[in-house]
Amino acid sequence: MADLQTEHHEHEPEQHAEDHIVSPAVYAVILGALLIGTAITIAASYLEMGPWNPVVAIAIACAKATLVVLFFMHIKYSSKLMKLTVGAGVFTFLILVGMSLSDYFSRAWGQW
Amino acid sequence: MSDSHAIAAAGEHEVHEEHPPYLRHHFVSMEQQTETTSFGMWLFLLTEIMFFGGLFTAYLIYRNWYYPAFVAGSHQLDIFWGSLNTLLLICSSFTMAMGVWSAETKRHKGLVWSLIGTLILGIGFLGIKTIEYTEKYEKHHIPGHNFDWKGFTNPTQEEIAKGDKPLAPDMAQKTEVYFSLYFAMTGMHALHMIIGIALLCGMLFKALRGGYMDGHIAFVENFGLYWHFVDIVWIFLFPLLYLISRHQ
Amino acid sequence: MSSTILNLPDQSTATVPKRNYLTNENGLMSWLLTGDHKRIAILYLISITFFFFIGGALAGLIRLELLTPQSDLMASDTYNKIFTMHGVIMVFLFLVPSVPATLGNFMIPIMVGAKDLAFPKINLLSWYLYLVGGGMTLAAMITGGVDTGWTFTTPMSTHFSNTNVVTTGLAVFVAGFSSIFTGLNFIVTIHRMRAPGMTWFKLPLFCWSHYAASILMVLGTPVLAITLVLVVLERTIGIGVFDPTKGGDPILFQHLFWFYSHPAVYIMILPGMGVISEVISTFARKRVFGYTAVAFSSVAIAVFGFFVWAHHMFIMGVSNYAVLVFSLLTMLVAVPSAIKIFNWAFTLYKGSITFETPMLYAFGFMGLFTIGGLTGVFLGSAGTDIHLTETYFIVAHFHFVMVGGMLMAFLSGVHFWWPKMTGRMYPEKISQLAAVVTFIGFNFTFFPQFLVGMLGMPRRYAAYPQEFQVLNVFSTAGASILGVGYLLPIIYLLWSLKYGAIAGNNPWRATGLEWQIQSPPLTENFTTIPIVTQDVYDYEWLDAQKEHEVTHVG
Amino acid sequence: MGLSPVLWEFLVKWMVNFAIIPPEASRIASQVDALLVFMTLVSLVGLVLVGLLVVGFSILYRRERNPVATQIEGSTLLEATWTIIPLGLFLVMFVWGSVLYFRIYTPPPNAMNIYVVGKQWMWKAEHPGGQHEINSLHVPINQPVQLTLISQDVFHSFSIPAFRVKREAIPGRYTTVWFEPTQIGTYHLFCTQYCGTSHSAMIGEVVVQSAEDYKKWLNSSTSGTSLAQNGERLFSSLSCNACHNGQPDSRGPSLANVYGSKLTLTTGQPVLVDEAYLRQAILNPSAHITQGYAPIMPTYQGQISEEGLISLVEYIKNLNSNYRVQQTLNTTGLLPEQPVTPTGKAGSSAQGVAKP
Repeated sequence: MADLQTEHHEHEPEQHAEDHIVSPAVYAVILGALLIGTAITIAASYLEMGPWNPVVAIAIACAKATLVVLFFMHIKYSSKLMKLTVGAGVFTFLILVGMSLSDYFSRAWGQW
Repeated sequence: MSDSHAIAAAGEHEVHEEHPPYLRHHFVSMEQQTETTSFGMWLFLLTEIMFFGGLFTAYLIYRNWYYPAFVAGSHQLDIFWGSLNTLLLICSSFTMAMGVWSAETKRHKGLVWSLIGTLILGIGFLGIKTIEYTEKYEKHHIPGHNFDWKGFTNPTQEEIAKGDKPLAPDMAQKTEVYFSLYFAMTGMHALHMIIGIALLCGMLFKALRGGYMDGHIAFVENFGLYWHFVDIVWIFLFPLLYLISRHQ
Repeated sequence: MSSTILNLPDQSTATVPKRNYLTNENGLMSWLLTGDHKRIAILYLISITFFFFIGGALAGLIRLELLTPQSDLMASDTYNKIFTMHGVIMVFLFLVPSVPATLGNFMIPIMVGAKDLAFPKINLLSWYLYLVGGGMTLAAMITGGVDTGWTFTTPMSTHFSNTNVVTTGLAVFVAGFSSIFTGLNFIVTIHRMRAPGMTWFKLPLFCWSHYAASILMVLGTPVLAITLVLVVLERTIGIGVFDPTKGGDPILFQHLFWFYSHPAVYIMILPGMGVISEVISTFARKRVFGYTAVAFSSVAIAVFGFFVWAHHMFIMGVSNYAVLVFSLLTMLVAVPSAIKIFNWAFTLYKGSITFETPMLYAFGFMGLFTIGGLTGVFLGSAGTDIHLTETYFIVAHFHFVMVGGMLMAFLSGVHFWWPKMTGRMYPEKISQLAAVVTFIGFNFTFFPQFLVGMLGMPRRYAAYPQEFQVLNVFSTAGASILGVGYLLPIIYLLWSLKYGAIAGNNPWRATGLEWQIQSPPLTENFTTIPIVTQDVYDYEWLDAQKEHEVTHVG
Repeated sequence: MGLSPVLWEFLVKWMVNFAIIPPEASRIASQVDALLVFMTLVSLVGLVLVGLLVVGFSILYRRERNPVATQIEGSTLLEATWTIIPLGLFLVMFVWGSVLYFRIYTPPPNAMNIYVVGKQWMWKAEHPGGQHEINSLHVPINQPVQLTLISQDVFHSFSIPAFRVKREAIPGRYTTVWFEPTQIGTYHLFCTQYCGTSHSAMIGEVVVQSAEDYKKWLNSSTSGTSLAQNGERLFSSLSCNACHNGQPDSRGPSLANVYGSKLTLTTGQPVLVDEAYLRQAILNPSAHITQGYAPIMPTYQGQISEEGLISLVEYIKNLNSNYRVQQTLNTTGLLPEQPVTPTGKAGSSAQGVAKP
């Protein structure tokens, strides 16, 4: 694994997005970050933070997922279309979860 | 998305003359083909996001309704196995990324070893999952006719020492909802792992025979995307299922 | 000036080109293993027609049973199974794939100037999945049927029905993946496979509406899939996600089910709207009025389509505040449809209109879809929804949209592109007759249902109070006319395969890329990849091209 | 060509009974119909407009008359017009419809309550006085009636077209709907949510009677035990009174006057005690523990039928209200006390009905 340098191409990133090769060094850093994230999640779950416990857990999970998407899945180096595609997926997911939950949470409104 | 990929397009004959071996007939250039397949893979991953989305919605609603049951159910899971599995899966994601890199840079040995590593880690994950499922089976925590919630109304001394409180019977019954979701979510995830491992075996077989060294690595790249996606799902499942209120 | 634009080559000399996608290879295997989007489209066309007639026959049985107030033709159990199968087959095996998998599959690659869809093998896989889903549905039907209604309402489907829910649920699951793969293919193709010069705003509106529908297919269908998996698991193993006795919430099933099944309505209607845009433009010889508005209204429908699902649940005990939000959003999603209707109407303005069969169907679509859409507003407004939902009013409403809208659009499209697909023309007079018969039969069948629904007759009733009988008799009488209207095309279209006039490249003198190549097209569609310089719906360019066109007959 | 006699008979029947809408037999019906008429008119105008445009343009610009089309790009002004006008109309319908929705589902405080249990395949109505009916519902005229609906098995939907009201009966949860009948007569009662084999047989009739007739009906169909009395029996046979006895040292909170009050749960969450809360608290007590009490109540899931639950809820609702105390021994006077409505008419008639 000699080639630790990220290979940059002369082309426009838009056009030749797929050609970008991420170096193993980046992958190793991400791996480290993910492992640290896991450790923090586990540690955080043993702390008493009241309503913040799930928030912290989800926030760390989101951060980890973002790292995986950006680097392992090369979205950072991909075209706008790809970024938009991922965004659309997350958006629709949030619609499903958010709007369903809105019904459940608002059912109790006016009941107290 | 620009139209740049096609601007240089010319007549059929011209294209056919310089036809790379893996270029399908309906693409103008290799580059267009690679971009296209990876875009297609991403769209497929979007459907996967929504597929798990239904489960996450259900999870969030019931967690809110039956929080004590979710805490008690979650405490039945072994945090050691869960953490180890997270570790395995993250490492397998790394080895897979290395596999893609090896393929990109045409390192045959690197690719083979990365794939073997990914395979071993993936199988390890499933092995641990089997251990956990077996334990659930023995404890009658698999939802359905054999489900037994009585244990949650009077936890063992050991469990009480760890901070578990006895649940009222009506709440103890709701642990079945927790375990239904646990098995639906981890089961769907494990199913994706099994499919992934099957594909991985095929890919490894081809790599051993010298495949993917000619620059046509779309399959490796797209499988990588799939594998990372499965990893991401687990990144969310782990805190949601294993780490509910561990501080109690 | 003649009253037709039909422009057929000299029949004494013209021939169907020897080399085309149909003759390229022979033998059954060349069809079953084909990667050619045109052949797959034909395979789809045959299979969805098959399922359409099964679904139609079931509809006929339903109408026959409803001729009398008593449940005398069949037991109510049988009736329940029949309307369930009618719904499952028509929704999942006919309407969802109807235009996209046949006409879309055939035309989209050609319209964008590509040789094939992006993933031909996945396209073929999608057809096989469709067949598996269809086969499982038929198997479920033959081995005892299923009686949950196509909505698989829990806990009816999970605990109280003792019919083949599992088989049918899995069938829909499999058919759903067929639809996901079709949609995925379209999105990728439209993004990535456009010919040089084919910018987004030179895409025919048919592509835009398919693009919008595909977004819904890709993002909506998986939610249905997981929901059905949970239903199957609940039924087989006994997990407790939707089961109220175990603490589950049956309303959650409704949320998840309608998250797909409301966008599914747009999956069904959007491609039909695309057909109408093409047809109206062609037969008015005019660019579609407000092209951009029509294009973006398709995308708006797709996006807003995801925000309105709970309007199916107004009386089901969702929160009052959710009702407000979803009702408001429902009103908003009605606007893009209104925009489309007016834009189509104004496309006719200062056009040069002729009335060939596809145009007659398109006019039928506009009228019926307007009624269907406006009655949708009755149901989107929460207060009136209470009275009208779950009655025949809603049955009439969605049949106006689905049958009056989508089926009219489908038939319009089939008649429009038939010469391109087969190289032959169908007999014009009888096809115009069929269009008129269908329109009349349709109104006779479904308009009385609005009235009987307004009076409160509930849907899915095998027996009903005496006073609703007259309107039901009207409806059944209309259905028999409608049946004739649907049988006629099958007969003359099959006849035309052998005896129809030679169509030539561009019988309608339409502007789409698909009309600039030979009919039927070559397997690779284009001899040279086109470089698009003309605008979309550019009739002036077309008229200037006349000479050039003739030289291209393959 | 003579018309067949059967067909003729049909047409005559249809002409004679022709109706676009069912009878307007409730207070809300005419309001719903007003919106329906408005929507129908708007739809007709829209349809006629589209029809005129299509037919008009087809005549004016058919190929014989206009051989060459004039290419028009579009018109922002026109498009804005047909975006904004429909949007405005739809928003009017939205506001109007939402107002109606809230009216239909918000019962007035003086509504009398009747419980309705849906099961495959019948409706069982339970009047507070202990009258049971199957597939029929007797209600007095000019008296707001609230229905508390629940299903024992699958989804059902309680629909009275003549009243323009409809509500799903959901398994495991109370839903409510109300109406005020304004016309004496017999009306259809349907189950509109598909519920299995005999879905279409799950129909019945709603009988709207004058106050006097209703009183007679109440007296003639009483089972001898009111719901609350039945609930009282259950209350003691299930030993509820062992804890919920109102003693200072009791292990459960006192249930007197608990209905309609606002409690704070152990979670700190405030709740309003209504029928749905009472039912939930019996079946899933641990999630409904009043602040200051230990979570020791067992669940009664599976031990009480929906009818039994209704009796218990009705008993607790009326427990230790002054009215109830006075009437303890009276077998039929167990309807909840009706506050007098501003008009004084509706409320007093129901009271009169309730008293023997």
